[in-house]
Amino acid sequence: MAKGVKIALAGEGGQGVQSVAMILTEAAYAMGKEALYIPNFGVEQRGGVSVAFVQIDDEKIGSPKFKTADIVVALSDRAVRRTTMYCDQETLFFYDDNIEDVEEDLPKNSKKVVALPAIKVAKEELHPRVFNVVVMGAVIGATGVVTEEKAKEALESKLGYKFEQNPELREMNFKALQRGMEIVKEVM
Amino acid sequence: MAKGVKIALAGEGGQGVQSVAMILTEAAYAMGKEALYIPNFGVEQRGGVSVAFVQIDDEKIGSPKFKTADIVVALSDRAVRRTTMYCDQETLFFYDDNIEDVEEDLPKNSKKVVALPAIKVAKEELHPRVFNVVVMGAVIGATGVVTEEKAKEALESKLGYKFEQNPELREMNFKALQRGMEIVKEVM
Amino acid sequence: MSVQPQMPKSWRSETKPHKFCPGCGHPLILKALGEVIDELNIADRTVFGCDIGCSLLAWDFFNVDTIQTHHGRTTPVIVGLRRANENVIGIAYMGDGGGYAIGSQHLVNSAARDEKVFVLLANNTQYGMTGGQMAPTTLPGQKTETSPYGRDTELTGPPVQGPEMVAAISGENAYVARGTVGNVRQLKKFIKKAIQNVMEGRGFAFVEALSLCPTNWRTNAEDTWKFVEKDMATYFKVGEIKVPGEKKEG
Amino acid sequence: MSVQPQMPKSWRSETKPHKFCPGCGHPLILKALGEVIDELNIADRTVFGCDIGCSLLAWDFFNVDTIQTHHGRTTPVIVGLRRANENVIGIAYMGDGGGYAIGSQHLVNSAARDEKVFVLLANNTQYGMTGGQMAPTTLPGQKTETSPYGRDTELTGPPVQGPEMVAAISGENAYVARGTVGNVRQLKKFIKKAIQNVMEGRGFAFVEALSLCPTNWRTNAEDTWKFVEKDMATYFKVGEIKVPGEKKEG
Amino acid sequence: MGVEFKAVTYQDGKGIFHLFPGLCKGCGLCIEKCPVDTIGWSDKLGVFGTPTVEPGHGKPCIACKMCQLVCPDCAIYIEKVNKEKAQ
Amino acid sequence: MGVEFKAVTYQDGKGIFHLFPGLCKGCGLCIEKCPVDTIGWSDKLGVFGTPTVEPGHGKPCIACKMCQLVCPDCAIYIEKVNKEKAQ
Amino acid sequence: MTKPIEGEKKVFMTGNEVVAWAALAAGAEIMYGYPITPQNEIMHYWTRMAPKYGRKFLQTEDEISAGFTCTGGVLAGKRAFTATAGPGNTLMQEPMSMAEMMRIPTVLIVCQRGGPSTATVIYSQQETTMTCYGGNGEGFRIVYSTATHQELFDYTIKAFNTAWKYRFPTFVLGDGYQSKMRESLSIYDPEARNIEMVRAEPYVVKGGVPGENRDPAHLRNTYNMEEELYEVIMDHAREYEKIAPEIIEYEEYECDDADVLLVAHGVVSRAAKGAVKELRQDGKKVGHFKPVTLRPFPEKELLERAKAAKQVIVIESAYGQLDKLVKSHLYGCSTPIAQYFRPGEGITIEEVVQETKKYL
Amino acid sequence: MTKPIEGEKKVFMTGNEVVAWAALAAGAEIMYGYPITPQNEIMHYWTRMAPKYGRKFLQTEDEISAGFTCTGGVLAGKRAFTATAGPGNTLMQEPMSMAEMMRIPTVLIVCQRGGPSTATVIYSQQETTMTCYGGNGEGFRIVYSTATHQELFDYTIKAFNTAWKYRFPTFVLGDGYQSKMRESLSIYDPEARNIEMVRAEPYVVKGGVPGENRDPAHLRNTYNMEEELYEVIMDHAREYEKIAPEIIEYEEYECDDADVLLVAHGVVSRAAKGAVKELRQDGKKVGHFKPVTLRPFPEKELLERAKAAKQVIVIESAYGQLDKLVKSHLYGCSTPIAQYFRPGEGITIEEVVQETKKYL
Ligand SMILES: Cc1ncc(C[n+]2csc(CCOP(=O)(O)OP(=O)(O)O)c2C)c(N)n1
Ligand SMILES: Cc1ncc(C[n+]2csc(CCOP(=O)(O)OP(=O)(O)O)c2C)c(N)n1
Ligand code: SF4
Ligand code: SF4
Ligand code: SF4
Ligand code: SF4
Ligand code: SF4
Ligand code: SF4
Ligand SMILES: [Mg+2]
Ligand SMILES: [Mg+2]
Repeated sequence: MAKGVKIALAGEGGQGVQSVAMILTEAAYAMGKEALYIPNFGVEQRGGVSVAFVQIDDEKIGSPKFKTADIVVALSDRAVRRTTMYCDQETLFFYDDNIEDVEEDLPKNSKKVVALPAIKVAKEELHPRVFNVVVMGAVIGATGVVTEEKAKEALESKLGYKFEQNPELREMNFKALQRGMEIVKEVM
Repeated sequence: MAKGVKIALAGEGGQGVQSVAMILTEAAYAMGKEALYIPNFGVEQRGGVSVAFVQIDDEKIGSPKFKTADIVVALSDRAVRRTTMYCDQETLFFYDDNIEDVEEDLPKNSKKVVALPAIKVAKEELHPRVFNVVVMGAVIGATGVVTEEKAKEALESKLGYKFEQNPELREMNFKALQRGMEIVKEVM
Repeated sequence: MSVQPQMPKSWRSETKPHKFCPGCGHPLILKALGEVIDELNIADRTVFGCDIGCSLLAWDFFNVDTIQTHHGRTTPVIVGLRRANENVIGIAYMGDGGGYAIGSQHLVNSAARDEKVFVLLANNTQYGMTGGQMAPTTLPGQKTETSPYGRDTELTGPPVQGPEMVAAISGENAYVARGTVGNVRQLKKFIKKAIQNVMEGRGFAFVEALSLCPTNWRTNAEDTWKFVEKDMATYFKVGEIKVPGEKKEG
Repeated sequence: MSVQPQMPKSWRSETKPHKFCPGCGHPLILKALGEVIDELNIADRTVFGCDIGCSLLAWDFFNVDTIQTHHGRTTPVIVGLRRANENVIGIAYMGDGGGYAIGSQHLVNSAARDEKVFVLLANNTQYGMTGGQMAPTTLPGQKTETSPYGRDTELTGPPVQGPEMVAAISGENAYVARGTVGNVRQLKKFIKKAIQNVMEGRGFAFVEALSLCPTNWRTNAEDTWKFVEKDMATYFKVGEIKVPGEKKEG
Repeated sequence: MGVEFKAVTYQDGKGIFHLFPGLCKGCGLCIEKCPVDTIGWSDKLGVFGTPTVEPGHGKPCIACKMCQLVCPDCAIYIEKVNKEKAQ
Repeated sequence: MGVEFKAVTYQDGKGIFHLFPGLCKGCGLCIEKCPVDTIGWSDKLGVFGTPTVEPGHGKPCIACKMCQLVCPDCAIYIEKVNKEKAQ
Repeated sequence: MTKPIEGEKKVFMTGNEVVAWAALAAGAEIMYGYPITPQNEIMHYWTRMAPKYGRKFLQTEDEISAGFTCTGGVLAGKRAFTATAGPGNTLMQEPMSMAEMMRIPTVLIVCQRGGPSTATVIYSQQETTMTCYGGNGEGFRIVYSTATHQELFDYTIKAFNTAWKYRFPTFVLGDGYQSKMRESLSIYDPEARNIEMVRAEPYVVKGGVPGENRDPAHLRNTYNMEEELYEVIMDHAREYEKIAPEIIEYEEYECDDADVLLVAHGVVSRAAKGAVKELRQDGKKVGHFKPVTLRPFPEKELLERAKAAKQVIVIESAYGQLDKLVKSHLYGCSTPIAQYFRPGEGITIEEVVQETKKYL
Repeated sequence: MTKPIEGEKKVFMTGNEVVAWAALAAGAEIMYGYPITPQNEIMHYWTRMAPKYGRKFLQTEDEISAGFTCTGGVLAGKRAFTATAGPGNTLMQEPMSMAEMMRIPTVLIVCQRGGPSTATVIYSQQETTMTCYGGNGEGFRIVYSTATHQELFDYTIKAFNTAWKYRFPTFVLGDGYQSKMRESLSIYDPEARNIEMVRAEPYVVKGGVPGENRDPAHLRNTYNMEEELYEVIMDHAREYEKIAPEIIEYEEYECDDADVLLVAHGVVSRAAKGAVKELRQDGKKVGHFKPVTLRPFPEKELLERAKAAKQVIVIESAYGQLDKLVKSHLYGCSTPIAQYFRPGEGITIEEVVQETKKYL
């Protein structure tokens, strides 16, 4: 069996990790793969770190959560601290290079720890709002779980109503996706 | 072991069968015997047939209810119908001879079915109110489970406050007890 | 057929005499209710719900479909039924314990949601079925099995004003009144208006009826009437409290 | 020590920033409450109970003994505590769902029994913690997760008038008021009088505070204020409703 | 449909007083409410073996039907004498 | 006892405006309530990584303390200039 | 009015959405509910979709009321349902005990969360005992435990049919993971699959005038004498036991020659199945038995497998709730039973593999 | 203030009266309650007697409130208790699940009545499962099942001590027969028997100013992450299992050489004992095992007896509630277990004799 991919995405409430998880799994589903996505949630409506657990596979997926991920993406200092528990020596750990004072907290034993310039790229080249799409691009670039095309379709189906009103937005999102795929190649 | 006595008493709400059960068991307890008394009760506060299950023994008593009684006393037509279920071939069945239209419903297989003139005696010789004490006398007369003396003491302790106000009442109750013991001898 | 008792047609004679104690107020309320059901000719689409409390003794009382529910839960059962079938005239019948204590969240929220059901509550100032404990409606100083030295309002508050509370929480389409078995004709009028309020889909309806419980009050007939007409009347004001678009009678 | 935030002394700084959302009304109410606790100097004998609802996020909020209970059950826990120890100043803090829906029987019966406890209720017109469902207090036409097409008062009644209901059911020693986070100074005054009412053993105390929930209202700061000060104010009248032996402010 | 109850019928003043012993539980509520105090205890026993009631203990019945109204068991039926039919 | 929070201090009109970024969640409630509209968004980020606030965006502060009063997070402390002490 | 689902459709959605669609497809006419995480979105989807198909909704004041209003809806002859979790499920036991006594075919979707008490809003299998045997009764209930979104859909539809066919309160036992996760499944119009939809019938107001041309319905749950009650309960017991074989469902995975038998229900069975898959690749004789119905329990079927195995391991996100069920139903079997309990916590394939290896 | 009981006293009274006296003797300071048959007279006696000894009473609006006010009383550091039955016990599960989670030593007297639902007000053993395992929890509770008035008195006193010693909610499981019947027993001042009375302590308002000279008490039952909850529950589980051997109680009657072992609890064990007595007179090797604690269950002790026997018979006034307990705890034993179930009905010596003879 082709071993599936397990991804844990974590960030602050507004950083859009749940949207990334959703679009990724929608894209995988559209490709005929099996996908399972479960958000973490607690009693607070806002304030906690938001984590998304994503699995994509060719076969039916087993338990919805997992002990350790193939890829962990952490987008804030708290997210870094929260997600090291999902790492082992097989894990690829991404975090944004904009996050300060987390050197101490980065996973010690994981396969690779990669600082992504996602915030920077989004801010400088595009718009801070599409930061999460850059991240998604990076994940896709690193894993190839979904094709760029299907990711675009999923973006379209999720944000299409916004794209209608503002076609520039479509451009910007697609660009963000591409740039994400590129930067991950650069830094790895 | 001396087999204990099982008694089921049944009547209409106002007929005082629970008082009889209480006084009987109090008397037995005072004599150092083991006694257990449990009333039946349902959802209605009034209206149902009132049944008292009494056991008196030299040893600790087992289950609080029993399938069949040694003595059943039924004081109304509904009580007769309700209590035949507690009879077997060992059962002595008492009912008041004043009850009409129950010939059909009397237990067929019990050891003996005895019509007691308790209502008549109470009405004609004493006062309708002490009807239940006549019945109690009859039970004592038939079984000897408690002595007349202890029964009187139990009556005293239960009704003493009334006897204080009206000493004639004491006389009447004691008389009723005696007459009960007598009539049971006469009819059996 | 020889001369027969003047029972409401909706009373089920096969189950009479009923299961209530001698002198109980419940059947007086149910007589008024039965007559209203007859007059409005709604036996075929009425569902009568009775609570646990002495009201349960009415589980086979009427020639009307009847659901005997749990203590305090008659209101939601009838509400659920009426929501599912709007043709039904749903009547939830209960005691003061069922309505104001254990079922009070259902009473106030059904009133607040303006459910189209009629809640009829017999106030006998205590818990009849369980043998006479204190209820929210117990009068100051009244002795019950759980206020053996008399209700102390310092410790347990004053008697609950149920219809007044329902009036405060319900919308303007609700009908709210307090009647008494001491005035059965008036009580019947209130019940009729209440049922009409739900029949016409106008809004929630609530009638509290001051009732009798000689068994637990340990009263003779004279004192029974006295208790409801004097003692209870001091604390519970009889009359209409809320009448959609109409002047109240009080 | 450098300049520090002006938190009430009874706030526990170790647990700040607190767990409420940005712009939430709960902490505004708790600021008023904290200042009153400071002013009355009662932190040592106050027990703060918080419900399930966003109020639970205050379980470690104060330097005051705190019990986080079940949804709707804070009132009975605090009542039970106060009955067992009359020296305690018991505060039951909850949302509109906890107080008017699932816990309404406790609220009305505690009020009716004149329990010497203070119930403080944050009305944010919906169920905040569970993500914004309809509550008894939801405004007509307001969209929530379970009234996605706007609350239809025909189907679900008008918004519940909680303090008015409590006033109707409570005795004359109860203190009842409605404040708003739009007027924190007044709210604080109401809270103080409420606590004094129970401190002095006079009677029950209830304050509803109109609150903010930008997260579920999906409002920006401007609309948040507008919703509480315009929309909510239309249905919920701010002021004192019952003041033992005193003129009300309203 | 339904069951039949046997009545004991009394005439008193303007009223024909039908009492159904199979229904009367002897609560006495009617006695207290009769404006002319004509109702009193009877020797006849009711359904619970307790005394039933009868008219004729006070001033003549005025057929006001108050007793019928307040009887929780529908054990009384009052007919007005002038409306009387042969039974 | 307790923890310490770092303030960013601004002076504007009659007010010394202490803002605690470790407490400010960027809700904006204070902005709306300032009678002179002096409060606006700052570049400095708060505890949730969202912008905090600062004075100086409108008419000068009148030290009415409204912003302090309505801040759900006690993230603002206003001192009056004339009461100012050296810190 | 068009059908909510025409034919068959592949979708990717959350479990709560699945339940709402299934209830619509099953012809549920009214939902009663009170918010609680992780059940909320069932109501959210229902309130959005139901009006389009003439279905109704009532949000009640608490779960007690949600349960009792639901019995009212059923008594009116409607396919009525409710959904809850955790402390809400605890409260729901009062109305469900009435439904059990009066044979009212309510349908209740349980989305288990952590326990006891408020605990967490997330996930657990700690409502197993309560859902099967809660209240002051004997557990004459039907409980389907689901593991996948497909099962959630299938058994939610089935629950309505089972309930109305046998007239015992029927439960779909899910959990917070299933509620909140997204995965793919096929949703369908049951008719398109020739599923027989059992007719709902009113218990009251059935036409005609009571006392004139029909007897009134006099429904009760209270009896005066213990003998009466005994007869009622024994009637229910006999009927329950009679129909149990028709209702029982279970799933076996690689059980045929299994030396180690993993028993798990609900979402945990996915981890068990995954572990078996993995261990079988290593040539280990491991199998998985999943009871789908926890009430009635597939006793005979499990017994056969357990007897043939050398070791049984009960795996659950609770502290022995399934374990008690298994042990009491397997009494007499001598195969040792080991336990892997993670109360309130998810269980992964990795853990199960690791745990199972201890017995290989 | 004088003591409610000086020294020791022989009395003849109802079980409800026994409980009220026992609570007084145990130093219970406050009772919270809501009326329900057959429990009422506990409150009636308590309200009459309590004021004489400075004890308090609160009648609440329902059992949910009785349970939660009771937790409040306990948190105030008082020996507080409540009593209920049937549907009231069902409702009580919500507060008891909180007590379980927060380790609040409430004492609850259960006077079992018929079930499910309202059923009867009389008697049954149908609240066994619920009292042991009710609510959305794991049953970390202590349950004493009593058979005689003497036990009712002894274990009501003990319940307060066990509760406060171990801080798990503690239950005395009686029934309507015990509530309403009169028999003789000795009541006593526990001190006169040198029974150690475990001190109650406040959880809140313990003196001092929180935040100044002590930490505030921050008591909660809600957790944000499943890992946190798991740890809390496992802590409780470990502690519960550690103390279980100290708590377990049972009674054996003629078990030594018994071929047929009658297992019964509560009042039914009297019939079992009576039957053994009778059958032993006929020379039959019959014995009776009575678990006094149903939670924790005397598993090892029963297992030993059951293994030695040729036949076990579980006898109960319920439809398999004790049976499930027995079977799950005896798993692995191969002695056949037969059942005699009389849900909601009393069981007499005669019946047990007759039933037992089938296996002799
Ligand atoms: C949940 C529950 N709690 C308690 C009871 C016991 N109970 C039965 S009737 C009743 C009181 C009834 O009083 P009320 O509602 O005033 O009716 P009444 O009998 O006075 O007419 C109680 C407490 C019950 N059946 N169920
Ligand atoms: C018995 C029970 N039912 C439902 C819930 C789920 N629940 C948690 S918080 C909440 C609503 C809270 O709303 P409200 O009381 O208004 O407080 P808010 O969050 O709006 O401040 C609900 C329904 C629960 N925890 N327990
Ligand atoms: S106990 Fe009271 S309320 Fe109940 S039936 Fe008897 S008189 Fe009526
Ligand atoms: S959801 Fe609403 S009420 Fe709850 S913390 Fe957030 S803003 Fe406040
Ligand atoms: S009809 Fe009137 S006057 Fe005649 S007996 Fe009845 S109450 Fe008395
Ligand atoms: S009121 Fe009715 S039941 Fe009572 S005594 Fe009079 S006739 Fe008989
Ligand atoms: S009100 Fe407070 S938290 Fe909100 S933006 Fe202003 S300073 Fe920040
Ligand atoms: S003190 Fe007043 S004027 Fe100054 S910034 Fe704050 S709100 Fe504005
Ligand atoms: Mg009452
Ligand atoms: Mg709210």
